[in-house]
This record gives sequence, C-alpha cells and structure tokens, in this order.
Amino acid sequence: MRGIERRDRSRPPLVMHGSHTTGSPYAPHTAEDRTAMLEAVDAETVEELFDIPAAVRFDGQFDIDARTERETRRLVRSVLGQNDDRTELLGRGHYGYYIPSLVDHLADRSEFLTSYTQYQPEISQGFLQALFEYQSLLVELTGLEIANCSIYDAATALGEAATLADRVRNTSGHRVLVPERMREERKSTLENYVAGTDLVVETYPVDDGNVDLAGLEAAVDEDVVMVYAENPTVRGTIEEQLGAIGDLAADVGAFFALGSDPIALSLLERPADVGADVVVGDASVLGLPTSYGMGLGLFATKEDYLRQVPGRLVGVSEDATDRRAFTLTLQTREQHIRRERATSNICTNQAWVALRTAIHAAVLGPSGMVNLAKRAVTRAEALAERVDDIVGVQAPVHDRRHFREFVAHVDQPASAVAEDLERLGFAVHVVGDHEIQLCVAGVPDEELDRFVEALEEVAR
Amino acid sequence: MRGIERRDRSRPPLVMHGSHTTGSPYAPHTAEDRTAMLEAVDAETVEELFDIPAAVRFDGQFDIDARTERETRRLVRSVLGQNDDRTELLGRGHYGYYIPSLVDHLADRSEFLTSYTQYQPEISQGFLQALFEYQSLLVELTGLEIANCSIYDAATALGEAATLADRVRNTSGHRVLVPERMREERKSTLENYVAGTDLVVETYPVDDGNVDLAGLEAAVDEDVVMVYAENPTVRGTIEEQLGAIGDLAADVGAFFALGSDPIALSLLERPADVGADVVVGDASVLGLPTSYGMGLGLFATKEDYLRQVPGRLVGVSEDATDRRAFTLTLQTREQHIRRERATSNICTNQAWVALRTAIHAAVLGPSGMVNLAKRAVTRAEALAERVDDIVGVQAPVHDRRHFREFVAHVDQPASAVAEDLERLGFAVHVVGDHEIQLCVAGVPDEELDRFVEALEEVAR
Amino acid sequence: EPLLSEKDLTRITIGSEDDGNGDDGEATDSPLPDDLTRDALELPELSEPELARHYTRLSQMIYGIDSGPYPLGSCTMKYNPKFTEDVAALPSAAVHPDRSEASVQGTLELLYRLQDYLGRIGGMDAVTLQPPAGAAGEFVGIRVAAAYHEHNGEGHRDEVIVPESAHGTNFASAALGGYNVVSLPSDDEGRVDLEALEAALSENTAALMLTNPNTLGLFERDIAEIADMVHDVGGLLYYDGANLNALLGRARPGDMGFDVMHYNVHKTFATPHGGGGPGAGPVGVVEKLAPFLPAPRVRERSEPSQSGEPVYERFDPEHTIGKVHGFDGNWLVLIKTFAYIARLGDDGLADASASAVLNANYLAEQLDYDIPYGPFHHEFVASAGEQDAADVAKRMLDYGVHPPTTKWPEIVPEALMTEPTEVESKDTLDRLAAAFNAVADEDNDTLEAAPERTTARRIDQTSAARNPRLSWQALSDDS
Amino acid sequence: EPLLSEKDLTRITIGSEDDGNGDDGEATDSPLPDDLTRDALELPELSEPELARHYTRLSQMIYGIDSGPYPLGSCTMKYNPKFTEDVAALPSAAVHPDRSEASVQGTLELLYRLQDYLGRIGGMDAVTLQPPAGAAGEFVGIRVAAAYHEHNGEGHRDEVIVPESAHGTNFASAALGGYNVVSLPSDDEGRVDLEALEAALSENTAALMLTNPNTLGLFERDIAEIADMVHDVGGLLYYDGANLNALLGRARPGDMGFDVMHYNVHKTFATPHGGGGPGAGPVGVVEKLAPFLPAPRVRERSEPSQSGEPVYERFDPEHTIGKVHGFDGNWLVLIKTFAYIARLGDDGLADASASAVLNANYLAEQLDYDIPYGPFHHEFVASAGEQDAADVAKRMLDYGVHPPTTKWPEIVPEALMTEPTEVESKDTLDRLAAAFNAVADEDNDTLEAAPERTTARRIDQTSAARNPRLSWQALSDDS
Repeated sequence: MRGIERRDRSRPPLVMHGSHTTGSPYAPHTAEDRTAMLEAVDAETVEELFDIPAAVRFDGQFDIDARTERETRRLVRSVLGQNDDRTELLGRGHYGYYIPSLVDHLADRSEFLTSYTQYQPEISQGFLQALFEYQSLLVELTGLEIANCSIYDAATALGEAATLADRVRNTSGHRVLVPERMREERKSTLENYVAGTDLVVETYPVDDGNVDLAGLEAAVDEDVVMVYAENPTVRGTIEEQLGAIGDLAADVGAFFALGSDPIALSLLERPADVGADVVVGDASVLGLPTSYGMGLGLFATKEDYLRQVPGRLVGVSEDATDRRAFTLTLQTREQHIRRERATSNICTNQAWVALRTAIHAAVLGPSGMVNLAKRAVTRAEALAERVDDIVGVQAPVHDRRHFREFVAHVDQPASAVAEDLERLGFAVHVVGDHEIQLCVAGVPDEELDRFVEALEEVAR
Repeated sequence: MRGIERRDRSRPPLVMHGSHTTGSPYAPHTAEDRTAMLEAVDAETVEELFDIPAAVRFDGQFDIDARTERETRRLVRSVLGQNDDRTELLGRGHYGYYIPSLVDHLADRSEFLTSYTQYQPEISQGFLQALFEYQSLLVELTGLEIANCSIYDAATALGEAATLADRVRNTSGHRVLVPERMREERKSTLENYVAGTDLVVETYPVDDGNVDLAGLEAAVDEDVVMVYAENPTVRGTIEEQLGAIGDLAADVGAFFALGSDPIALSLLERPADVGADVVVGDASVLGLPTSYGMGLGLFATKEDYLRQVPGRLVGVSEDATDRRAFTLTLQTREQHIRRERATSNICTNQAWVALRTAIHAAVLGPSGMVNLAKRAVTRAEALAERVDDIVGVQAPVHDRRHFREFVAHVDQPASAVAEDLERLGFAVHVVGDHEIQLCVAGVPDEELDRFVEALEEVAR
Repeated sequence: EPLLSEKDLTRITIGSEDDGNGDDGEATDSPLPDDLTRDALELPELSEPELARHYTRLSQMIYGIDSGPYPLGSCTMKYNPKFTEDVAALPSAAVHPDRSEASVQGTLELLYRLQDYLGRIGGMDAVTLQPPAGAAGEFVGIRVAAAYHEHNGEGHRDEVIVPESAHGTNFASAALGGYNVVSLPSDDEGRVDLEALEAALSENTAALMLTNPNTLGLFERDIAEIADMVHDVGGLLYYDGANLNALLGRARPGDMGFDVMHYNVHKTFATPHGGGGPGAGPVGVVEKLAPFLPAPRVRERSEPSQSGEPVYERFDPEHTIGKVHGFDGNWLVLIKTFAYIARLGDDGLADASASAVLNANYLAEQLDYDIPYGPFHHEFVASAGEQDAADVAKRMLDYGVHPPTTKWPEIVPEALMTEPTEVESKDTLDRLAAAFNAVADEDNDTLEAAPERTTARRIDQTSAARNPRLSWQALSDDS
Repeated sequence: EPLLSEKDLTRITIGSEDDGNGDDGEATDSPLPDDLTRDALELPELSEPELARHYTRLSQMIYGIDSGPYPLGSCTMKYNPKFTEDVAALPSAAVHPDRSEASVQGTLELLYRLQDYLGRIGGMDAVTLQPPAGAAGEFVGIRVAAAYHEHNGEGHRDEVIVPESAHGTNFASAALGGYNVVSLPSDDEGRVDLEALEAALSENTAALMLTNPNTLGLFERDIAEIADMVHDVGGLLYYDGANLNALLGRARPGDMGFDVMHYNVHKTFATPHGGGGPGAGPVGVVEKLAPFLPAPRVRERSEPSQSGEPVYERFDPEHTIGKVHGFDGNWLVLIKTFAYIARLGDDGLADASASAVLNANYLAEQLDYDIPYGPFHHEFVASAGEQDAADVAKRMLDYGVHPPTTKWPEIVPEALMTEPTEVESKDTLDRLAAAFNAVADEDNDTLEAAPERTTARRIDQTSAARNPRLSWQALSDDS
C-alpha cells in the first residue's frame, strides 16, 4: 500500500512577466513539482527554456481577462442570450430535426469525444467500428460501394467531388455544370476548390424548380467533366428525371454528382439507380441540432474510384490472432503520406459528427428513417395547401412534389412579410421579391398551426 | 464472422386488451422474438402467464396518454417553465452553490448512474472506491472515525442519530433536546423517527441566535439521551460555546449530536474537538444544485459505535491475489440480514449524490473548500453591513458572527417586503413579522448589488 | 487506481494570523477568531485533468445496466431512458424548497400530476411523494397506520405481521415504527399460509405487510380473502410495491383490498439506481388514511387563476403525521418518474409488465437449474441445489453477466432469485441462460475459485469485517 | 462487439401501394409515386437499450485523453475542459445560419469577439473563423495569397515553398491551390537552411509556409531574416499554427513577420478532437490581406443601437475569395474556443505554453532514447535508433500509455515525436518516461510481437489495403 505523503500542492503560475498572477487551471503542476522539474532540466526559470530571439519576443499583453469557470459560463450565456428565440421554418441545406437524447448521452462519452484520429487502431477499435458502421449506412442509402468517414460539409464535399472527377475522368474537359438555382455559398466553395485546377464552374437552367432537361442537354458537351444536381432541390422540389440527367452525363463520359442527405435518401430514388458516380450532401441532418450551419460532408462514390477517394476510410482486417479488427486503410491516398500528391488536403474531418449521425440513424432504424422522410413530404405539402388558402399567399410556387420545404408567393413584399413574421416569433427565408420559403423539418404541429395564424395576419 | 440475417423487426406490443396499439419503447422484443418466446413457454398469449384471479383483475385504463420522447420533453419543459425565474437569497438548510461542470460530466457516466448497490464488489470496485473516498472526506471534516455512505438528508440523519443514541446510551433516559430555533421540518422528522421508541423530543432555549447555555444547562438531566445543536444555526449564526455544550451532554452521559455541513466544517470548529459523538447534516451542499430540498444525509460518529451505525459502510479488504480491494462491510447491521433487529430500515440511500459531493470536494481541494467557507463569512457579513445602511432595515438582528446567511429586521411587514422583492425578481425567507433572512450562498456579486438596490426600493 | 489521498494530501492551516510557517502546508487568513475555527484541513488537492482521469478510470471498474443484463431478483434493474436525465437537468427545475407557491407553480403542478398518475396506477385515493426511498415509504405506511389506529382509539395494536419471505426492510420498518413483528410462514406452494395467518391475526394486529407477486414471483391468489381476514380484525393491509412491475395494467393494489402501499420508482418507473440511490418511495393510501399522510401534499385550488389556469397549492392533511424528510423528498428523481410515466402511458406501462413476465418465463424455461415454485410472473427463484448460490453468482461474473440475487428467500435452498425485466432482448436472455447453464455444469472447486476474469478477484469479507478500515485515514494509521 | 448489422437487418419496402407481401419485410405506404422513390431500405432496427449497450461497449474500446497521457507530437492532445461542452449545448446557441442579423446578435457578438481574441493572440489584423479545420485554414491562406498576388498583377507566381519537415497538409493545401510545391531542406541543426531558401526564392515565389517552432520543436531563430528574404522577392510568409501552443504570450506570428496564419483550435485552445474532428482553422492576416478573406466576416456597426448597445453585422471583404464552407464553419467548436480563451485569459494562456515547454523538456530529460536536436520547446523528436519506431509505438500500448507520433519528420531516423502538453503532471510524465525506457530496453522480437495487452493485437495493414472491405455490405458479399 502506498504511503501517504504530504506535499505542497499550491500552484503558483509558471509565468513570469507582466502582472501574471494565475496560471492555467488545466496545468496540474505544484510549486514543488515545478522546482523539481526545473532542477531536472537545469534551468532557473521556465523562460530560459524559450529559445526566442529578443527581436521577435512579445512583451505585451493580449488584454484578455481570466475568469472562473462560472463567470465564463455566465459570459457565454449572456452573450448568446441576445439571440432571439424564434420558431424557425428555415431549411435550404441546414435543418433542425429533433435529436434523440440517446445521441447526446452516448456521443458525449469522453472516450468518443476526447480521442484522437485512430492511428493506433489497437486501442481505437470502438471508434473505428462506429465509423465503419457509418460508412455502411451511407453505402445502403446511396447504393454506391464506397463512403468515406466524412468531409467538412455539403459544400466542401461538392468541391472534393469536382477534384475527384478531374482526377478520374480521362477527358481533357474542364467544365463543371451546376444548376442555376442552388445555394450560392456552395457554388462559391466549389469555385474555390477548383481554382487551382483547369476547371470552370458553369450553370445550367432550371425549369419550375427542377432541372430543365433540355437546357442541360444543350449545355452538355465533351468538355464537361461533371454534372451536379440536387434532390431535393434547394427549393424543396423533388427531381423527376434523375435517370435522364445521369444518362446525359454518362453519354459524354462526365461524372454525375448528386447532392442529397440521409433523410431524403431514405425515401427518394437511390443514387446508384439513377447513375450517380458520387453522392455529396450534408449527413448531419441526422445527428446535429441546428448549429449555425455546422455540418457533416457526406461523400460516397463507386468502387472504381477507390484509390482516388478523398478523406479517411475505415476497413476490416485481422489482428495477430486472426480476429476481425478495424483500421484506417488506404492511407497512402492521404496528405500525411503522399503530401502534394494526396487526393485531398483534408486531415481533421467531422468524425465525431459522423458518430452522432450513425447513432441517430440507429435510433430511428430503417422504419423510422422512412417515416421521417414520408413526413417530410406529407407535412410540407399539407402546409403548402394550408398557406395557399390564405388571402395574399399562393403555394407552392412550383408545380412539383415537395420534400420538407417549398416556396410560397406572397402578394406583399417578401421582406416585409418576413419582418412581420419575425416580430410574431417566426423566421422564414426570403428567396425572391415576393417569395418566401418555408420548411417543416423539426417544427412541431402546434407551431405550424401558430405559424399559419401568423401568416394570415401579416400576408393580407 | 457472423452471417447477416434478415428478420422481421416490427414490434407490435405484447399488450392485448383495450385500445393498446403501442408498447414500451424500452422493451426490445420483435414480433418474431415474441412468437418464439411464447412457443418456448408453451403459451398462446402473454396474458396466459398472468396468474391473477378474475375478481382482482384490473380491466380499466389509467387514462395516461403515451407520448414520443420529444413530446414528453416538451411537456416537462412546459410544466416546469411555469416556475418563475428568481434570484434566490434562500438557505436555511438547502443551498444553491455553483456546481463545477466536471461533477456532472463524471457523475453522469452511465457506469455510475445505472449501477446497483455494490453487492458484487468484484465488478464494482470503482464505485466502492469513490464511496470510500467520500467516507474519508467526512472523517477529515468531522474528526470522527466513522462515516457511512449516506442517509437520505439532514432531517433523517438526525432521526437516525437519535435512535443510535437510544441504542448505545446505557441510561434509562428518554429525552432528546433540540434547540427551540431549528427547521420545524427537521424536528417533525425526528419526532417520527422516535415515535416507535420511548424517546420524546423537547426544546431548549436560544439566546440571540445561539444556544442559551444556561437554559440548556437547566434542561439537561440524567434523563437526557441526546443533545442536538447546529453550527451554523438555522439563522446563520456561528456557535461560540460548542465545547461547553459537549461538556454538558458528556456530564450526564448523553450523546452530543452536531448538525453542520461540509462547507461549514471546512472552517468552523472541528466536531471531534468539541466533544461531538455524532455529526449529521446535509452534505449535498457540495455536489447538488438547488433541487427543491433533495439532499444527502451526512452521518459520522465515533469508532465506539461502529457496530450500531445505520446505513452502508465501505471498507478495505484483500482479494484472492492479496491485492487491496473495496467492499461493503459490516452488513450484519443492515435490514437485509438482520431484519427487525437491524440498526436502521434504510436500504436505498443517496450513494450517487455522495459521489457527486466527493467529486465536488475534490475539485475544490482543501484550499478551495476553506476559501468557500471564508467567503461564506465575509460575504454574508458584508451584505449585512450593506443592508443595515438601508433606511428601514437593521441587520444582522443577532449580535453574532454569521456564516452564509443572517436575519434582517425590516420596519415594513416582512411578508410585504418579500412580496415586493419577489416582483423585482428576488426570493427571500420571511422568518418573523418583521424579519427576513438572507443567504449569499451561490449568489454572484452583481446579483447582490441588484438585490441591495431592490431592497432599498421596497424597504422604506 | 490509487486513492485520491495517495495522489496528494495537502494540509491547509487556518488561523486569523498567518504564522509564516510554510512547513505546515499552506496557511490561510481566517475572517474568524481562532476559537471559532478548526486548525487545519488536510485533503487531496488535484487538478481537473487529474480528477477527470481518476473518476473516468473508477467508472471503468463498474458494471452498469448499460454494460449488460442485470437480473437481480426483487431489485429490478431496468434500462434507464436517457432523456429523463435531460428533463431533470432543466434549469427551471432548480428551485429552492422555500420558494413561494405562486412562484413555483411548475414544480407544484408536476408533483400534483405525479400524485395523480400514481394514484391511478395503484388504485389509491391519495398519494404522498415525500418518502425518499422504498424503505422510507414503508416507514411512512407504518406511521400512517399507527396514527390511524391511534386516532380511532386503538393505540393498543402493537403487532405487524410480515411473511417470512418478505424484504428485510418490511421487518425493519415495522420495528422502527415501534411494532412487534410477527413472522408468517409460507404454505407448501410458497404463498401465504391462511391458517397461519388466521392464527397470527388478533385484536393487536395493526397491519399485514405483503408483496404481491411475492418474492417467489407468485401471485397471492387468496388476496381477496386475506384482505377480508385482515380487515375483519380491524387491521390494515400494506402493499410493498417492489414487485409492482409485474402487474401494471393487469391488477392494482387498491382493487385487491390493500389500504396503503409504497411505490419503488426505480423498480417500476425506470429511474436510475445510482449505485445505491437516490430513489423515491411515494406512498398511496385509501381515502380513510389520507388525513394522516405526511405534510405537505399538493392539490389544485378550487378557484383557478384570473386567466382560468389551474392553481396549485401545498396543504397539510388534517391529521398529518408530519414530516419524514427535511423538505419534500428526492425531487430530481420524481421528475424522472413523471417523465417515464408520461412517455409510456397506459399502453407502454402495460407492455412493460407483459414483456417482463414473458422474459422471466422464457429465461426460466432455458435454465438447467430447478425452479421449485410457480407459476411465477416477473421473477422466479431457481435453486442451485448442491452448489453454493453465492459461489454460482461469483462464477457468473466470469461469463460477463451480472448474477441474480442469491440465498434469499430461504424457502428455496441456495436460491437464485432472477428477474430479467422487460428490457432484455431474446438474444440477451439466451446469452444469460448460457451463462447460468455453463456454471451449472461446473464443479465446486471452480466455483469457489471464481471470479477469475474480473477487476478484483474474490474479496475477503471476513477480513473486511474483523478489521474494519473505513477511511484512508484508517489505512494511514496501519502503515 | 458484433456489428449493428450482425444484431439485426430489417428491410423496409417502399411502395405507393402495399403489396401485402410480408415476406419481403415491412412495407410502407409511400406518399410519392414509385418512380420517385427507392424500392427498399435495409438497416439495423434495434431498441434504445440495445443501442445504449452497443455504443457504451464501443466506447470502452477507445483510449481517450481522459484515459491517460497522449503525447502525440504535433497533434497536441490536451485535456478538454468539460464546461465548454455545456456552453456549446446552450439552447440559445442553436440558431439557423440564415437567421436575420438582428435576431442573432448573440452569435454575431461571440464571433466578433473571437475574431478579436485570435487577432491579439496571433498579432494579426483580421481574422476569419470560417475554415472548418487546420488544413482548410491552410487552403484559405493559400487562396488569399493567390488572390492578393492576382490583384497586384502578379498572377504568374506559381510556387509555394515548404520545408521538407513540414506537415503533410502544407504540401497538399498548396497543391490543391494549384501551386507547384518547392521542398526546402533543413540545415544541420534542423532549421531552415538559409542558403537553400535563398536558392528557392524567386519572382515566382507566392509564399513560404513555416511552422515555428518547427516540427522538431526548434524555434526558427532566423525568422526575422527569413521574413525579409521572402518579402524581398515579393512573397508572403505563411504561419502554420500547429505549434502555437509553444509560444503563447512569448511571441506572436504577426510580430515575427508572418503575413497569414491559421490557428488549430484543438491544438491551442483545447477543443476536443472527437476521434478525428470536427476542428476549426481560423485564419488571421495582416492588413493588406484582409480584403481577400472569405465572406462573410463580422464587424461592429459604426452606429450602436438606440439603447447604445453595440450592433454586429456580417460583411463581405472587398476582394473576398468567397466561401470555403457552405455556411460559417464549425460553430459549436468556435463556441468552445471562445470559452476556453475567456476562461484562461492572458495569464492562463501564457502559463499553458510555459507548462507545455517545461513538460517537454522535463520528459526529454528522463528518456534513454537519443534526442538529436534542440533546444526544443513544446515537443521534441527522439530517435528509436536501432529499433523500429512504429514497433516502439505498438509496444508502448502494452504499458497503458498512448505512444508518440512516429517515423516523422524523416530528418530524425526512426523518429519518436513527443509532445506531452501542459496538462500532464510530473507523476504522469514519470510514468510515461518509465514506459519509454522500458521499451527502449526490449529486443526487437518483443517489439514486433506487440501489442499483447490491448483489445485487438497487432492489426494487419497490408491485408486491409489489398482487399478493402469498407462496409458491412462488403463483408456480406464475402460470406
């Protein structure tokens, strides 16, 4: 049994200069430890250990006050408390579905939250298995054979899809075609990703929300490297001719990149069945609450492109006793090994969000996922019908089937309607001079009832 | 590698009668499982397994609606949302200190939260060690040799102290003396605990907040089994003559039971030094946030009474390989072994709260605990001084040193002052026609500033 | 894992003046004169990262319900839904017990609705939520019975009858209430022996305490007759709610003739056991006992608010026994109880019992051990026969599952009291049965050497009790 | 632990009409015509208790920072304060990115203040918080540099110089930005070779990317001269923030002459790594580069609100490169970053660096392995000499600690790149040193056979890569 010794556990800070009087609360050294350690390294003060020329030494202060844990919590609560509480009928790529409590409780276990990338698989089997299961979820949803462990978000995944297409297409082509209606932010991100290549991003026309197939056909030629389409579209419409889009791309040897998400994929056409070469999108529609746009880049593709895939992949192998074991694999694609010839510069990804998404999907199960997707259709279309009955509102603007959201025409200026709704506690998108977009994802029925009343009040 | 089978995982409920259409979300049986299981037990339906005579069968409904997890969370949030948000200057035995985030994160680990009493110590070493450390914390704080793993709260711990005194005192006595000023609820609980014995509870007088030593002396005789005093007192005053109280009890062979708590014990006189035979109180002053009176009964006593102690005790032993190991011990005192001759009827206790208290104490360390106690004195006395400057207020009422709280005289009726303060966002105790009691525990300085302003406004 | 005290012990000396003597540890200026303070405090002083690892490692040495099956008969360890933790942690739940009624209407409404839920589930007319655990609930029941008899001028009744197979708390709670405990033998079939009961009942009977189904999992089929017998001599019938999980939606204590009962919320309504507690032991009573319940209870005021909303208030029952807890019990546990019931509703609760009973019957069917009594409901008691039941339990640990409750009730030799609860899947039950059966085939040497694969091997209980070392200070004295 | 798919797979068929064929699994009525839907979805359908156990068990097969030391050089695994999780989980943080500015002033203020904090800490004039990881920050830096040169009519610059010992992301990010990467050798002392730099610099140089201290933990003493050389040819100097934890309060990239830098918030500001991410890689720049930063940034409006409170607004920098993330980056991570900085303040941040440097020096002093370069700061690179560094790492697992980063940088043969960070106590460092030294004494057979005591033994990487099985569907095809 270890003896019990008495030690001086006071923790004067190691810091010497200026008015420093307290140290990091997360550095455990006691004064006694510090003395012993300095002695061991033959130094009088810690400052001696800094080999920094005087010319570039910083002698100032950041002027950032230290706070207790409680004060810091109060500070953040008080700053964020300025956010107004609103019922959000917002979507367009970021959704606020209900996250089952189990997701938080399991993902917050510190072994998941505080571990590093699984470069030592022998002590990381649990996380590797969870990521392997996440990859498998995406394989089932997309019908494609390969899914990686994550890209940052839908926009960066789209960027990676374009550089993948550029690497694997044997054409001299350089045109990437995207719909004229998509989030500008995604398009802009894509443009940055291809800025270092010969690729250029061009748009093709849209017809009543969906792809204008004739317009796309006119735009497609041998110079096209990738055609991108979304299902559902940014305005919530469901594409009806995905197979034809895939065929157009295939005809010229171009990639067909499809943008979607796990809930939509639970019900809508399976990407593999419409000729998609790669699927991108935001998988955190499951797993993350509304979080100011934080996401999880879904990235799945065909087996053919396995060795050109960006990002981490978890595979199965065996350990020295021939038991099944999981490990990161095909790491020779990655930057830490192949440097400037890597398939991507990505290193830190969104692994923990992928874990959350996998858990959320597991809680729902296939029946729950399909039901959630069905409700995205029925509730959006039901709301469209209800607001269409309001004087001064016509909905949906597009004569299509809708998923989760739709655009409504308002006779009043859309910005005025949105401002009035905000005063009544509701946030909606303004997507045209007289167009607002409404999303039902995660909004309880009672809130939708209240919203309809509010819109009645402000739309006339 | 296990093969992958496809199974029907639909989960129709097992329930047959009435309009039941859904089952428990926490019962995992599939329809297929249910069929196989019923077949195995040779039953057509689950109802056959209930061997209940028709005469006492319940064929009605509870009329309790089932809800989704989200709906249930909304329900509770909406019900509890009716609680008004108030800055509480409330104490008198229940305190709202800041709980470091680490406490929640560690205590909420499901191994701690979801395990049972450690009747199989070989797979419960972690919890047993944590409880052993909790016991050790109380041993240091009280100076007494024995502390148990918990009683429900301060009041029930006091009740157990009286029955312990009754068991171990070799007198024929039957009087239990308590101060005339203490929480009525504690006294009432004590009275219930001794209702099955010959003991009677009597009060002794109080002088300016503290024990009236002469009055106590007059009340003490050979018939007294236990003398109970509190430090600090219910009105926040610090006892000055604890040693003399202990002597008075010792002179007649009575128990001296002292009520206190871990923060007060960090600074105030050590119970062992003033002759306490048993220390009771609420240890959750560390570890639990304000929680409508939920507590953690502190119970410490002398080694002499070891085999008469109520509640669970964790001790050290060795395992088959002679390594140190922890185990519940001296269980022959307990109800599950000794039944009606047990030292108490307690079974389920407050173990998880004890874990929280131990973690909170560890986060503070001895320096943090002493500092918290010092601040309880300085902040209470500083507030008393400030409110004493307000027209219509005199404080403190008692000419004593104070810990954490004090009583102030208000010229206006106290209930009116309290109601006015409530409208301004503050909750205080009314303890006399013209007396309010104010507690600084856990109230940030800025809030105290706002409170002084509010009191100025309403007290004149 | 070393003890915290083995990682550090720092002594803080306390004095109104700093004596400048650093040798004795850190000194602190005290705001109080020395005669009001202690001299020093010596405890571990560690940083947050060190503590995070300490308690994380401790947690890794604990088997919890999220680790695997936990078939403790009578202890009913079921899965604890995670969302109930979230609602108990709502900031709006953190209110002080001395707040004014008007300012804590949310808390009062929740308490009121939970009283109502429990009344419906138990078939009881009035409920108190104050008792902080099942045993505390028993004590309240006993005190209420005593007060009732006293009120009726029958204070002479000084006996409480308890079946010999009852939970130990029944005996202890009755004794704490000042009663003489009359132990009642079981009949050949494991149920209450009516003749013995007849003999035990008298004008001195205050109450009979029963669990139904009893600890063998058997329903007391003669419950209606038993109730009549007890009532005929002027006694009260007490229901120990430990086994209520077997009956939800199928039978209610109130309908069976019970006058007073407690509910074990962690056994029936899935609140976590927390390694020993906290629990809650609400008590329900029939109308005639309601005036004696602890104070305060919560009721809806007859006049609603100006806006028409119901208003809730505390009130003291007319002949209340007073308090059995310093405030109003284990509030955070009560929130979880309310949330669980509101989540499951009628159908979910009824399904929980159905699944629990099916699971017990299915598991029993797979076992090689003899099960002498039946038909049982949510739990059964197998006999380890020639094996020592405690050794069987230790050996089961080696198979990665938690063993059943052992050696009790004594009516079954070498009892293995097994209750899988509704939350175990068929796969898990099969795995559990395999563990039982593997152990059943093993010899006594193997059993006595068990466990082999656990964090700690078999722990010496005798040494722990003979030489009690109950604190790190006691260890330090050793060395 | 079996895969979820081995516990269950349920196939839900989707059709606008139920074909009544239950054999194929559950059918569901679809609100859409069949040509818009998939045919079926086949995934595990399990209950909450089963899932709780699945993921709890998985978690028990992971070494995290709360398990023990994690001295991964350059990866900087430090303790993650728990309270930052709580503030990131505040309901008020859960806002949609398309909310109006007026209604999310709290979010905008936090972003504004974090931009400001980071600018002060790095000595930078303007900061963007959008990049969702360090590598994304590098890419932003490269894109900003390109836009700057283009704007100045110097679009011909097509080379980025990167030291050979730099992080792999530096090369990859420059390449993704379309640059030719010029690799720069180290001098004999492990620092930038000024002659080689002179030779590499030209009118085609767009930027030099540097880490300082470099990956050997050495401060680039000639940094002022290096900056002059780069600036003299019209290039920009990029600071890789991976090693900023070594310098807090001692030196700032901006003061050293760097024009653009990224911050790795999990390396410097204690946000959790989450098993791979999410992180955040804010980018700071000097004034002249500010107009090129991604859009939007946040600023304080010149006119406050009517009540005098500051008002925050989004704005697009004049020559912005546009977006590098679909919205505004990893918001929840940024909240934790802000909270960490606000908690520590000047003194805490400076102490973190001091303790990190002391820890690295102290640990190095205890090791038997040779450490060829110094003086180092927060990390050092030892050489395993005759031993294989990767085998050393595997063997260290058997001693219950996480090994260092291995085999990199190549400048040290069989590199053991070690960074204990400030959160390890002397006791833990001693334990870690003992593990290093025990392994140093062992023979190669032992090392090659390692690990022996882990959940999985040594895993065959070759088989994993030769026969990639990346989903449970792929396993199913196997059988």
